[in-house]
Amino acid sequence: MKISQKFIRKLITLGLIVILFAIFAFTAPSFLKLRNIQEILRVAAYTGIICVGSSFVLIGGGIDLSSGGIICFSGIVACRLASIGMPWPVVLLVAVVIGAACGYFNGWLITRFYLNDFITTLATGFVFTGFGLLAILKDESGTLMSQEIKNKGFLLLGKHLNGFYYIVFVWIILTVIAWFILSQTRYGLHTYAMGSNSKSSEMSGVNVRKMKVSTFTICGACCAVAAVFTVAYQTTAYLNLGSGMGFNAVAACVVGGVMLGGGKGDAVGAFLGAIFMTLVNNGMYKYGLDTSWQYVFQGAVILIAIMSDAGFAAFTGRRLRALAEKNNAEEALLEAKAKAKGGNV
Amino acid sequence: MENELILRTENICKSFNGIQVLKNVNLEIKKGEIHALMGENGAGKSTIIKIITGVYTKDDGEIYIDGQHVQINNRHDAAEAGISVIYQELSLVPELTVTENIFLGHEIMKRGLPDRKEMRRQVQELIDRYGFILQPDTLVATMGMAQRQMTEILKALSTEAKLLIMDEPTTSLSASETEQLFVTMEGLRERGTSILYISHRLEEIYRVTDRLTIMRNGEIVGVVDSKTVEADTVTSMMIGHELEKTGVRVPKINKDHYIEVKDLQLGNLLHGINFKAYGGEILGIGGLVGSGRTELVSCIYGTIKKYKGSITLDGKPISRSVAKNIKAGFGMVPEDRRTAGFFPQLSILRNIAISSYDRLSKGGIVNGKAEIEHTEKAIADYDVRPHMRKLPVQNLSGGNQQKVILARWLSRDVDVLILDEPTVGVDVGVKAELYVYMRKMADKGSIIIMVSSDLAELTEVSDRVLVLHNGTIFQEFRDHKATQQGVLLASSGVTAKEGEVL
Amino acid sequence: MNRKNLFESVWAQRGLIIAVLLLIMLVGNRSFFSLGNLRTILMSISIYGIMCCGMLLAMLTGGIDLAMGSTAAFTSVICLWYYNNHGMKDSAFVIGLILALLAAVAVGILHGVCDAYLMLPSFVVTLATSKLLYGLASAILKGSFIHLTNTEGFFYRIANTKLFGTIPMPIVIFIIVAIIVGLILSFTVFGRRVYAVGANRAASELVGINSRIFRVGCYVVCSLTACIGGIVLTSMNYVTSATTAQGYEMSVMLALVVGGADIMGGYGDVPGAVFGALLAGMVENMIVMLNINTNYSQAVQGVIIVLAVAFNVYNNRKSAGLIKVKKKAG
Amino acid sequence: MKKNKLIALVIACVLAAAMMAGCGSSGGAGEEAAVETHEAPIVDINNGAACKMAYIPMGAGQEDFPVILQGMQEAIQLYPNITLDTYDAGFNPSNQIDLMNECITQGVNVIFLNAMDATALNSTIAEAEAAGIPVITINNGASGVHTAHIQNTTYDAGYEAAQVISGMVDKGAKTVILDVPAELKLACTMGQGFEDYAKETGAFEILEDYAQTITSIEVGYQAASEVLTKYQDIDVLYCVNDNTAIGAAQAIEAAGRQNDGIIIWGYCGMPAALDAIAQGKMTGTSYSDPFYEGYAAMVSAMNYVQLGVNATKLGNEFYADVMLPTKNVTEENVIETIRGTHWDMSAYNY
Repeated sequence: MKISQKFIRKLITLGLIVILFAIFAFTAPSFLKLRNIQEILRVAAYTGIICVGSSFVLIGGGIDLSSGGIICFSGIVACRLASIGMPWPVVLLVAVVIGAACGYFNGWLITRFYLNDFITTLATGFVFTGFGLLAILKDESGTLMSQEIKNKGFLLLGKHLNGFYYIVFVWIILTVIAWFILSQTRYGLHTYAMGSNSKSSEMSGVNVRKMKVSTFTICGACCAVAAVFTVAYQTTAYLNLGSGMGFNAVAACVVGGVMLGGGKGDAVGAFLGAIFMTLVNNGMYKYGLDTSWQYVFQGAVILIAIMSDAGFAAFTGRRLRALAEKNNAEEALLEAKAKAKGGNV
Repeated sequence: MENELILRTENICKSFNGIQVLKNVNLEIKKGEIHALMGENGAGKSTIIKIITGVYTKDDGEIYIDGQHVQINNRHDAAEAGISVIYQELSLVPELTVTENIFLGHEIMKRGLPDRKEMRRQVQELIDRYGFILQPDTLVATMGMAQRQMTEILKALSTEAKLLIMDEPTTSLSASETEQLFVTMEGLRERGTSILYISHRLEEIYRVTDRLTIMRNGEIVGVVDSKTVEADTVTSMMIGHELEKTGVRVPKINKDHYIEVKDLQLGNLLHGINFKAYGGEILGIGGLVGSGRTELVSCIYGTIKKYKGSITLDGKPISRSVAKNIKAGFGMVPEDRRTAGFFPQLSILRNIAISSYDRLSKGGIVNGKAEIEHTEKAIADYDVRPHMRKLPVQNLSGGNQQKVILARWLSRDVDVLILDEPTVGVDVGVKAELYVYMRKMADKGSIIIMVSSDLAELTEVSDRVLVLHNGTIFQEFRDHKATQQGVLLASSGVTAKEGEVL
Repeated sequence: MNRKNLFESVWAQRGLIIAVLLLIMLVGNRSFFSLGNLRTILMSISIYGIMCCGMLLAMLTGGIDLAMGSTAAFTSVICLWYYNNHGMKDSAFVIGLILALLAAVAVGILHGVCDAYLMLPSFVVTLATSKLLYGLASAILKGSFIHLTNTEGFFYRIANTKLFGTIPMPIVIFIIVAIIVGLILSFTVFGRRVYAVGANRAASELVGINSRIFRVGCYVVCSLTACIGGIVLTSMNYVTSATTAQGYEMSVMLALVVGGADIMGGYGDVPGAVFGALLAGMVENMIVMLNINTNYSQAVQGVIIVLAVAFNVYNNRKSAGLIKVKKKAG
Repeated sequence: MKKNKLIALVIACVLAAAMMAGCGSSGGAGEEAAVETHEAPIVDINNGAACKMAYIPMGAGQEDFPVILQGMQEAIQLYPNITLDTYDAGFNPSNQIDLMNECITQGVNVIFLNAMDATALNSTIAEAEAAGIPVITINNGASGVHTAHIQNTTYDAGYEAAQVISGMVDKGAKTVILDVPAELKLACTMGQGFEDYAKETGAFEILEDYAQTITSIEVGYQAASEVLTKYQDIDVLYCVNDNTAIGAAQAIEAAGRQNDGIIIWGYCGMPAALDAIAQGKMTGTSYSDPFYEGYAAMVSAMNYVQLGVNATKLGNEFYADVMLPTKNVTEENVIETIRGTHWDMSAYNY
């Protein structure tokens, strides 16, 4: 099999992106402005970093809908720390530790009590938002205060280097690292194995429980990174920071070919999925469409993506298997006979 | 003599809750030998395999590998000792390539990263050494069954397995794939890997194995040379003395109430099936696992709808919808109770009444009293223990669960009852009861079709036996002429000379 | 542990939970027990309750519907939009209601087909449709509100009249819907089959139930209850918009899970769902009464969902597992 | 293995191409393409120069959005060359930020904004102002530097409402304020106005300043009914907007205490509130017609555009902080207010 299924799936997403890009470039006047490209990349980076984390969980056969909560909690903590003057590396570190801890908690809860991924992370999402509420600045009578960060060093994270926001660079770096881990290292191999067939990988000695917990931990850490950069850009944190990002990230991964069943797709697919979803939203504004159509379009895109993927997987699966059976059988039989007669080669 | 044996077991014994399953089993397999193991279901062959591979622990007895004594308590010890198993349903990861699957769990690392080049080289070397037709980089998901099997074998060999145990590997292989597997096995034998080959198919035993050990009732009854042994001797050793017939029952056949199947064809699984099943008789259907028996009865029942040919009840073609057939009096006890039989969380009452709501409800409203009466009568009639209709069925024993499913149909006195392996995993006492109920139903004039691989059941209980082999009806045994030996031979496509009963 | 006391123990546990909550309130804020407050709780959970009965059916057959909030919003927007543009007469309301119900049926069928025929994970599908419906609803209203202003019409009277002078209509509607679904589930063939399909789809096929069409049916009923809930909520607040009933599906799922339903299907009943809805309403009310910031209510809901799911899983595995363990050792 | 490197290469160059195309076509930026900073252009709208304006409210559920929009559209009726786009930020500050960036990219001439969070939008507002786009916040302001802020008086409204109510109740009346969520506290200071009056004159005893998550009828109902049961005797329920007040009225009715004479005072005077006052369910409200807010905002925007003026050009804090007065509407003057209002009162038969 020269061209692998994974490559074809990425080609489709890439094709969609190029087509959309062309359509918007020619029809929407302000689309090609540098500023707009910067904007697309910044928003795509925010979704993309979460997608990196979500793709680990998805490829490992799970799902994490609590990203919104983790972003809210780690974002608010980062905002509090930054506003009392902590240097940005310390803030980033603390936030990532908190995000990872939330992810670890998700993984521990799911593996320890054999709970269903989806409802557990949905619930813990609320719990983490609750922690965020605990952490947010409140005045003496208990009402929340919104707080502007003055800490110059920290705000630098939200700035951009001649046009490209730092978050974009972080996103690309994280994607390359994730791609490397998933495709080159043993850990990545075991993640795919766990996602594709967890029983047999367990029988072959892969510690599925520890692996699952680690994928959720990585996802939590990625959410924290995204949160810190967003808080730096917005110079404040608020309660519904990151609300709905859990689902958006999963949707972007699915569109990018990281399937819900597990074992499919990779970090580059998630990268392309994030770009595609952001491109869709950004393009929609250009036509003065009422933003409510953006929600309609998002819903429709996700439905079409999972339906076509179910179809694509079924179609390619069947076609490839039929092909394999047909030529394997004849070819093998001929060769076997030849070998038997002429002794082994 | 000692080091010539790759595996020697000494007086292995094992018993499950009081029943002695293995009695002093001494299994000997030479190096570089393909050794077959045959025996009826329940003869203990799967138990001895599980002990050797560390799934069960033996009660007593010793195991010697390459002459040294080994203690095998779990799967890991077995792998250490060089024993690896290939189960029927393969344990490969579809999304990984051949190389990745083979080295899953024990990758070769170089500077902290999996050394892909080295692993691929080793896999290629294995492929060339054993003459497999595989590429190291193909995804398992895109491979056919035969190639997957070869990958599974390679995976075993990659851990320097000295003894390869293959559990009925050819059940889901096509003819050409099976041939391909045999060539591979011969290649392995030449390189000194010994194989323990478990199968029901006699022709396979002749084709590829050197020696054959036969087990019955937990004991080894003989070790013969596969090439020279007569089919009859093998079957008679498997069955032991023929149980003398308990009086020939002349079933009250009702000639004009029958189901007729005319040249039924289903893909490449079934072709040219023609037979009639008459009211009042129990028609047994024999044949090996995977010879299409379940598919055949599923076509009759309506779960499989896409088949060519016609199936008629008393001349009228039957519908292809399960719901209509049930109304017309059909009923089915499925092969796998757990996945398609009972509703685990629901109570005995719900499980039994689920099929008879056409009688137990008016205008969609369930008649509670009638439902309870119906179920209590069914529980009493078929002695489902414990007699608590509210108890979830998942809390019952295997035998009682089967009785619940049987009661589900017999309680509405079905006209056509299909049973698929009705007595698997059921203790002897309950087995006898099931036969009585089936006989009673048949005497009432219903058509009973029973698929079974239990030879005694087929020959004793059913009045007439059809044996399927390679998708067609190979042989029909009328008027109680069916002998266990005859059925067994027929299942392997060998016809015992008519009338000669060993 | 035979069936007898297993059954009692479930209600015993529930009684205990209620007792604990009441005890907290005795200490926390005595006014919790005033008639007015109890009626407030009942009013607020009547919408949850109606929706609980619908989602129970979807959950029993192993599905989930996270688009109930948006379905309620979308269908109530259609109804009120038609009602306002056609002279706010009762006849206009009836037509509007029919249109809304048809829309709900369409949504139900979409969910059913995606789950039963295309084997897609129902939580992603319904999350996607919830975004879709939110967008459509706000597109119809161009992002603003639509008011129910005719206070004489039947539409207004749905939620604002009081039966026998004291019981507000929403509670009556909730009780009616609960009774209907309860009767269906426990006394009709349809109900028996819901449990069968939920418990074991393959086995239900063998017993003559077309489990696919059946599951589509359950999704349709689920969306219909969301529509009814939406209409009652609109009548209660005299206003509706794309954001009406946003997030209700989370509270409904919480109520069902606390009421003993299982995500995988096969477990759960209407009394349990009603108990869950009541508990959810009580907890939400308690949070406000104990002057905990209302944002915490979601966090507390999250904690309760996790505890309830863990408890249900433990409960089901124990009743199944325990017996099995005993058998092997015996 | 080779394939994966191939994929990475392909994707990298596609992205690079996209970026190059972006920079290439924008051309004009020339210097360090950080943030395009240039003067606010002078647009001669009186004789036909095209002018693009954008209004970003908080979200689909903002009550006064349609009426403000009506005021704006009224003001540009005679100028077909002025186009006005509106967006739905779904009550999420990060959506508002994205929409602001969108408007800056499209190079609109004016941005109207109901800021969801007083500080979250400052960086984008500064970018807009730097790009020569005047930003005018309505009702919910932002702490950062921007051209103008227009709202109805909130502090004075609270203060005057306290004055009117103190005349209706005897001294030290027990009062609960159903206030806005924290992030909107900077803009909506009616609660503060009311409290200051109470501190100065001691006319009210503030039992609690109750911050709600969002201000809707449901939450108003929930909050009011809890407050009613928490404090047995209450004289005044001062609500920060009409929805909360209507919810409170419902709660009081549900608790059967409608004739205890509890004073319910709302803010901004929506149709439902005016109707409730006419029927005696509500005592009164600080009425203001958002129509005029929209109208005033648009008129000032048109001036800025003509003069090519915005905050950066003028280099000072606020150019204009227009405070439109509110009118205390009670049972006496409710009918004549209803007749004069721009709110859509068609549903009520007056």
